[in-house]
Amino acid sequence: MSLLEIDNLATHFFTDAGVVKAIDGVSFAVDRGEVLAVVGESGSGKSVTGLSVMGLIGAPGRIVGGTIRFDGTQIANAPANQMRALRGARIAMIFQDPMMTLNPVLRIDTQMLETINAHRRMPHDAAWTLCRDALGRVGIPSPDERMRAYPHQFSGGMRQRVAIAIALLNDPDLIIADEPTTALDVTIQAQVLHLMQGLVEDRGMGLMWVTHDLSVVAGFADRVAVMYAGEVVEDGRVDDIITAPRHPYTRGLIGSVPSRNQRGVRLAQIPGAAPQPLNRPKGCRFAPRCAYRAEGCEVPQALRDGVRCWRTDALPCADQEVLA
Amino acid sequence: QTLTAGLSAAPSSMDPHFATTGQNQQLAMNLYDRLVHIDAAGNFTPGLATEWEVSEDRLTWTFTLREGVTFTNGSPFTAHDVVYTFERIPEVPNSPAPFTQRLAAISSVEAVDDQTLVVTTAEPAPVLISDLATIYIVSRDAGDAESADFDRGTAALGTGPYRMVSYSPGEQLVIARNDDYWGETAAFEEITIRFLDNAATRVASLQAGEVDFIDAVPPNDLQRLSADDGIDVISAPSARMLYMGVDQLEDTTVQIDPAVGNPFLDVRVREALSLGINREAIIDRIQFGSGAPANQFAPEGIFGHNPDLPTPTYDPERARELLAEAGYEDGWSMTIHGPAGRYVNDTDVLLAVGQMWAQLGLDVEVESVPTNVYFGQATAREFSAFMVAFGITTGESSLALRNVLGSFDEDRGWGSNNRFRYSSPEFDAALGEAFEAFDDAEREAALQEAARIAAEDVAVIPLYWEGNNWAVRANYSFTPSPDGRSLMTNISLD
Amino acid sequence: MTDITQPKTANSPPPVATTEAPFRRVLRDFMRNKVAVAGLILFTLIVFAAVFAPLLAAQDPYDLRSLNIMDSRLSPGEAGFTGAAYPLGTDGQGRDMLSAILYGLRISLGVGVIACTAALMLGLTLGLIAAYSGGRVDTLIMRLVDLHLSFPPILVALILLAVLGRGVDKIVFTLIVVQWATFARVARATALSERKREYVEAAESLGLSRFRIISGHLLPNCLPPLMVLYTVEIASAIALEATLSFLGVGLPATQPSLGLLISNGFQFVLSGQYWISVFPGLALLLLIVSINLVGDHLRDVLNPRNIR
Amino acid sequence: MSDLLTLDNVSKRFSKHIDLAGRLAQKLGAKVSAETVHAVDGVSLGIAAGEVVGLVGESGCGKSTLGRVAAGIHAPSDGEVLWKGAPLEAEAKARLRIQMVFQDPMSSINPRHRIDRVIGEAPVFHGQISAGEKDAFVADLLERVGLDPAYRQRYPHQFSGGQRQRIAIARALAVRPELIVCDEAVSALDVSVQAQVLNLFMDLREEFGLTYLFISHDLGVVEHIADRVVIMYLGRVVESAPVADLYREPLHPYAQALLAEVPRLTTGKRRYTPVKGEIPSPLHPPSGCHFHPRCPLADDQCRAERPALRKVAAGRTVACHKVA
Amino acid sequence: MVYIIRRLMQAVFLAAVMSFVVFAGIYAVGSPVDILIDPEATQAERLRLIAQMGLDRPFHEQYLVFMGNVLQGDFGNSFIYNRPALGLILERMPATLELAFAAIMIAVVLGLPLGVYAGLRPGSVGSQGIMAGSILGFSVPNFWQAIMLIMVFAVMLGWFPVSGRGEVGEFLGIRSSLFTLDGLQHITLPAVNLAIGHLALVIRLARSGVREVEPQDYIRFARAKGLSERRVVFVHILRNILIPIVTVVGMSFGGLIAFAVVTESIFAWPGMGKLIIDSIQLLDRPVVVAYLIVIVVLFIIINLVVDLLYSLIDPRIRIDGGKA
Ligand SMILES: Nc1ncnc2c1ncn2[C@@H]1O[C@H](COP(=O)(O)OP(=O)(O)OP(=O)(O)O)[C@@H](O)[C@H]1O
Ligand SMILES: Nc1ncnc2c1ncn2[C@@H]1O[C@H](COP(=O)(O)OP(=O)(O)OP(=O)(O)O)[C@@H](O)[C@H]1O
Ligand SMILES: [Mg+2]
Ligand SMILES: [Mg+2]
Ligand code: NI
Repeated sequence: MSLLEIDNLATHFFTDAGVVKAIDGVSFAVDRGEVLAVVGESGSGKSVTGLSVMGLIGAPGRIVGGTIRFDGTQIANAPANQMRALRGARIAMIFQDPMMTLNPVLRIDTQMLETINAHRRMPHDAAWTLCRDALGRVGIPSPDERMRAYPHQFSGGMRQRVAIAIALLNDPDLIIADEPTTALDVTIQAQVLHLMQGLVEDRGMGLMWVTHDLSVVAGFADRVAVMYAGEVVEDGRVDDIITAPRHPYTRGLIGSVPSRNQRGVRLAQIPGAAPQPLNRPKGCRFAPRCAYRAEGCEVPQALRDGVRCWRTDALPCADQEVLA
Repeated sequence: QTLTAGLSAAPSSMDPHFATTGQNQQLAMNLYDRLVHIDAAGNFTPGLATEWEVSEDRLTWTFTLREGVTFTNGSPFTAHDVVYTFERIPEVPNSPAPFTQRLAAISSVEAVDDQTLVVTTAEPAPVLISDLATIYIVSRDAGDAESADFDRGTAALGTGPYRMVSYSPGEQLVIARNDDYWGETAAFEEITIRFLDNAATRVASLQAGEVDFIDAVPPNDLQRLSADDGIDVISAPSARMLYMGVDQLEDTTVQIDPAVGNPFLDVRVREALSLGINREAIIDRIQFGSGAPANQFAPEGIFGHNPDLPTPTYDPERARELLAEAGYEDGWSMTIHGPAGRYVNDTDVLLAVGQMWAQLGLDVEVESVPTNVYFGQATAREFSAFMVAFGITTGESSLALRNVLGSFDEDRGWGSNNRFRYSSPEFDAALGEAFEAFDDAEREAALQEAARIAAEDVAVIPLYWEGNNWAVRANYSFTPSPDGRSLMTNISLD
Repeated sequence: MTDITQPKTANSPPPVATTEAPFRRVLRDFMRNKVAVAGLILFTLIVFAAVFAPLLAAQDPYDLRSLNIMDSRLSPGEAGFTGAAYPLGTDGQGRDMLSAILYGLRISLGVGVIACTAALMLGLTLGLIAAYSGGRVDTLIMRLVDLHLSFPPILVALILLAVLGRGVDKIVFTLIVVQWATFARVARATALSERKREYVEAAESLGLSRFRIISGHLLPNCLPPLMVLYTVEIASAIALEATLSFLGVGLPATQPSLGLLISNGFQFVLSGQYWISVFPGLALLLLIVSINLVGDHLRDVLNPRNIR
Repeated sequence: MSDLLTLDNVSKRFSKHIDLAGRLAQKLGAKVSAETVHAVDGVSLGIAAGEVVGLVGESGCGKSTLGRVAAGIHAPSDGEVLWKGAPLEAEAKARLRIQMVFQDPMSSINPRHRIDRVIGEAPVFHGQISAGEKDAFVADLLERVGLDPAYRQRYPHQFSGGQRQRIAIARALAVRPELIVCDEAVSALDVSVQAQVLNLFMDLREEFGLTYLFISHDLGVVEHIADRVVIMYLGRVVESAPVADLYREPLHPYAQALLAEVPRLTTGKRRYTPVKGEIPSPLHPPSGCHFHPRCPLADDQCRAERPALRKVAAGRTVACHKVA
Repeated sequence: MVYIIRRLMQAVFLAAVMSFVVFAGIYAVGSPVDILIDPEATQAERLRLIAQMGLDRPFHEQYLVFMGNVLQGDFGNSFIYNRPALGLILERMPATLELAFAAIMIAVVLGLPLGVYAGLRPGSVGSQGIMAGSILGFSVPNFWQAIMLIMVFAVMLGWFPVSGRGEVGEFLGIRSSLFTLDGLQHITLPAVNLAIGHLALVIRLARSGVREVEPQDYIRFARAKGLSERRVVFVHILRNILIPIVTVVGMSFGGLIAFAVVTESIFAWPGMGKLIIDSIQLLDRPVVVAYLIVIVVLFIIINLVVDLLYSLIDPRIRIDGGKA
């Protein structure tokens, strides 16, 4: 039994303009000590997936189908109290924009201490020490002073580390990281990746790492789930996916990464853009952009054997294709 | 027993010598006393002076002062206090309505002994007694008190029926019974006088039982308040006449096209305009029946009233005839002016006048000007036909006639309010006589004669005497006094 | 395979669902809210009534000859001296309340709209100039605005009107003086934030003229927040005018605005002739509420966060 | 030199001056100082005709500012910008030869103008085409950037991010520029769309013989498209080299660190060993070599002395005391 | 420091300009003597009064004399009350301040919860009711509300007194009618009257603030930490929406003092507002000018307090120099 198992999850937003099926058929699992990367382009439903697990989908959104099992318990649409007890204690989440994840008007210590107090009784001094140590562990210099600072006195990278420290305060079993490095510079991104790498190894917790950039997680994740238009289209071990992508979309994605191609050569590109969640294609959602589209693609595809493409075996050899 | 009263006008100062204005004087009356009183019939009665006599040459007045009277600080009342008071009055600075005029006739005052006061005038001054009836005697213990010291109460040393407890400018005055008062003991132990200048608020406060007495009841509320069992309404005519002044100085006048000339120079036109006004309708429709059609400044009961003058009746036909006779059958265009918010429903009255004149065939525009600008402009003679009022506060018509109708003459001090420049030698002569006569009957005849001349000349177009209205909670009663003031001493508990 | 490497196949139709112009989109979003639509309809009706007041009204309440004092204070529906009935009664002068309200709406609305439009133009011009020029011009204009805004409008108006006297022109002038600063400040703020947008820089690098950038590029983008402010300010101008009339400054007695009608009737409220004050009061209320409803919803619709 | 555009020792400072109140306070003994940001600090750079120069560096290092100075939007505080050897300032027409494409396709196009105005306004304004020719002109340009000319009556919000970026490119091309400054022109786009736009850039370069100053923080993108790469750190150029040389063997310690951190789509676990420290604030840059607080090689000389940009090999310049 | 000096400079400038404008304005309106003077007075008395008040001198002389005295703290005597103008105003200031304070309290104490509720549950019937009410509150002219309040609550129901300030209590050396039951009864209606418009404003601000802040990442993060909804709303959201509310409340405190003109005159509240309107009507120039100067000073103080509050609420804002 995995730490987190998501099966056929569907979360919809019931807006004035219509029902936005933000995610519709997301399945994957994260084990303890495992790093799962969820990769997909903007709007593919990565964040909504993460928030669904956290039970943080607010009106007008609702989980309308599928299951989320955390440590064996079904938590999709679980009562508010139950979720509140899990959040921050057993499942923690980190967000994309470090400028925005810390409340700008509250001191760091307030924001840290409240996380502890929300879940366990502890003398103030002990809690304070715990927080300070957590800051120290994520590499914030002179944590004692920094505890009393406000978020705006930190740089972006430091803020993201503070957020990570907060997420780790209650020793969670699972961390959901929603593009935590996207807004950071390369050198700072490396610092955060380095930190997370160490933490996962030391603590053996599960990590769900959401990103739109496959290369960020290439050397870091164990498994990858590729999302497209609200569903997981491919799921597998990271090396397999990079070397032998099986879904046409994954292939396109990998082909589009410039550094992998030779300089000056035209990049392989997927034509068009991802469909709007309000009017998605009926059958295979990638079909309109797919180079391998054929008759039979008009029906919805199921995730079979880690791929959501019935023609996967009929595709030409990946290496050839990329060089074409 | 206590009383809470709501008065429409707040005093500008609690210094009894600061201004002669009614709102100041009606409050001072509670705290200070005068040498001479005037009774309801207009006769002079003893106040702090028990008796007085005039010398043969009519220049020296000897007053015998009341004994055993003490000020609220315990010091006895003597002639020295009167001397102090008379000396203080010209010293009060910045007064917009000073008492100096009232003492102008006096050339010297002397305290012969504590109880005897001798006043000398330069010329025979028949009005001295009536002037002295308005002068409040303050203890010389006040020293060189400034007006502000009276507000604070430190200098408020009087011999009146009440003494001052506290005063907050613009908000309220609290007075308490003066147990040492020589006259009739005051009806209330304590009176709180609140200044409520918003009429609706005043009425609402009475209805809600927050105050027991209010003055200046807005006419539109009269009916409703009368219908209320818990409230009594008291109405009395006042000596304040509203009139339309029309420019009679030159051949042209500012608001009328020079080509038309100045129609007001023609007495027929003035008469026509007077006949064109439906005074009853104004009183009935706008003032809700409060007030009386006027034909002269002094209403009945005021010294100088001429009972023989007819009241102009509403007769638009005749008015149009007269206009035609004067050569104005097509009328003319003009703007008439009036103040906004100075008199009860003034703008409405002015609009009504405009309406009525429009119906005579004139092309009338009406402009009501904020009070603060209005009087300046009126004095600067920027209006051709305008509405003002004059209220008689001294009990006789002489000042009204002199200031409003006397020929404008700065040196002589006549016609200071004659903004429309009516000028008649006959009238001036008649009035002059009144000012010199020592004999009351003689003076009255002269004043009546002057009033007659003015009425015949249609010197002004009289509108109405404003009505005064008060309301009390039913267990109180109030007797209005002829001067129209809201005197606490006239209120009693049933 | 060819489609993968063929660059010009990006010609797929625009994936965005909305295909209308921004204005139509705003209109459609606006129409979605029934309350706001009701407000708009109400407002249109009021404007209509105000504009055509001379045709709709039975009487010209500004013409003294048509008034008869004997008809004063008739209750709604009561017949007057001449036999004609007054649907909403008459006031203390014998004015037909309905006619007076129609004419009053005309004045109130006219004063509000004219004053606000002028204030908007003035404020917008100064605000844009301040934002685009920066430096000393900006400082000067903004100091002036600050100076202005640190004074409560009602006080400024009271004093100004005390100096100027009464009259429609004077109150319009006063309202302009009172309101331009608000517009200038908002215009500058939006212009400043718009200025940072890259399309302005793009226009600069395309070598377009200064005037063209301000008027053709900045201006249209600064308008939405200003339009919202504009509606709200019209409402507040009308209310301010009413308050000033109530306090006895502002409009002449012969041309009563709604505020003046209310204030004239105020003295009759407690004495039972409620209609003299209540009907104009209701008219004023409906007018202001309808404007606010429109403005309020406009704000939601124009909120940039709602524009995707 | 045959450079198309030359930046000669160009600096750009942004300062907040002290007003009267500030001076008064100063007199009273308060510490008030004018704050000056040296966004660009003595940069010399030549761009040859037909060349693609990549400009990389971390956030806030002055890339955009340099781009704007190059495009003539900002006047330099110091130094000179030469267009074909003549000062750029003087020639209004020359400034049209340089156009910019910005990062955010949302804000870089006036949302209230139809596409035909967006593209056609400037050429008509400058009299390059007549108003009558506008329609055909715009249609032609749209076709060239891969958009259906039928869309020219639409508003920007009706297009996707990638399409908008094409519109922005068409707008720049409309005034027949020779040099295009692309400021993070593809950073906001999804990988698959980014590939489309990169391809477009390369095609247009060939078609029109364009020269690019290609600003990006994404080293992969720069590697793919640029001929020569310039690396900036805190307002200064630290290294400039042909792309192949640089990626094979970076010389400046900062360049080395940067390239080491680039996420790459490779298989196998990878250890992140980031440079320590944060990017300093440009308000208070470190003394001497700006990089010294983070540099493993730093010594006293680095702390005290600003290293000059030296030529170390053909086409390679470096600003470091420690590079032989 | 700089900030305070700047503020002081502004204040002095403002006061000087205002005093001149008002002085000149009232001079232009006319002479108060014409209103004040007793109709029975003679020309000699009139001239004497004019001379005593110094109104016979040329304008510039009057102004210079006045300003000279002002610099010595003497604003001159009221023409009407014949007392020092400043004293007259200061005497009445407490009543106005207490009224404005009570109104602000009502507006905030009622408005904040209502607005937050409406913001958190945008669609609910309750919140739509609140918003409808707030539009109404916004729309009904102040004086009209006052009349209605008196009609209903004082005359018809008799719950509250119609007018006046009631008994004044003393507490900690401050004399205010807020400290006595009678005083509280008296202040209720006028305070409510004054508050309604601002109540509506606070509701709107709170609502839009909540709608703005709620979707922010840091609120999500707070929820993700497992905090109780109460803490999220009352600590995280509330603190962040306070800024605009404090601004507006601060600004409107000044407005309240001014708008008290209407309320005070209807409820016979013995404050400055009633005084000023009488003074303007009677052209009591010293009082009007002194009043304006007092108001300027009040405004400066209020602004200072608001700015201090800012830096308490929002650590990002430093007193001297806007956003950090
Ligand atoms: N509150 C909401 N109301 C309506 N639609 C929503 C809401 N939140 C998300 N969506 C829609 O759900 C879809 C998925 O959004 P999501 O934020 O999960 O994308 P993402 O993969 O995280 O993208 P990005 O990389 O941009 O963060 C989007 O199309 C978005 O429009
Ligand atoms: N108009 C301006 N006023 C003041 N400072 C500015 C201005 N423009 C830029 N700066 C400052 O100059 C420095 C360099 O900014 P620039 O935008 O050039 O950096 P960048 O390298 O483009 O960063 P990014 O990758 O975030 O776009 C920054 O510290 C910035 O704060
Ligand atoms: Mg996301
Ligand atoms: Mg940049
Ligand atoms: Ni093919």
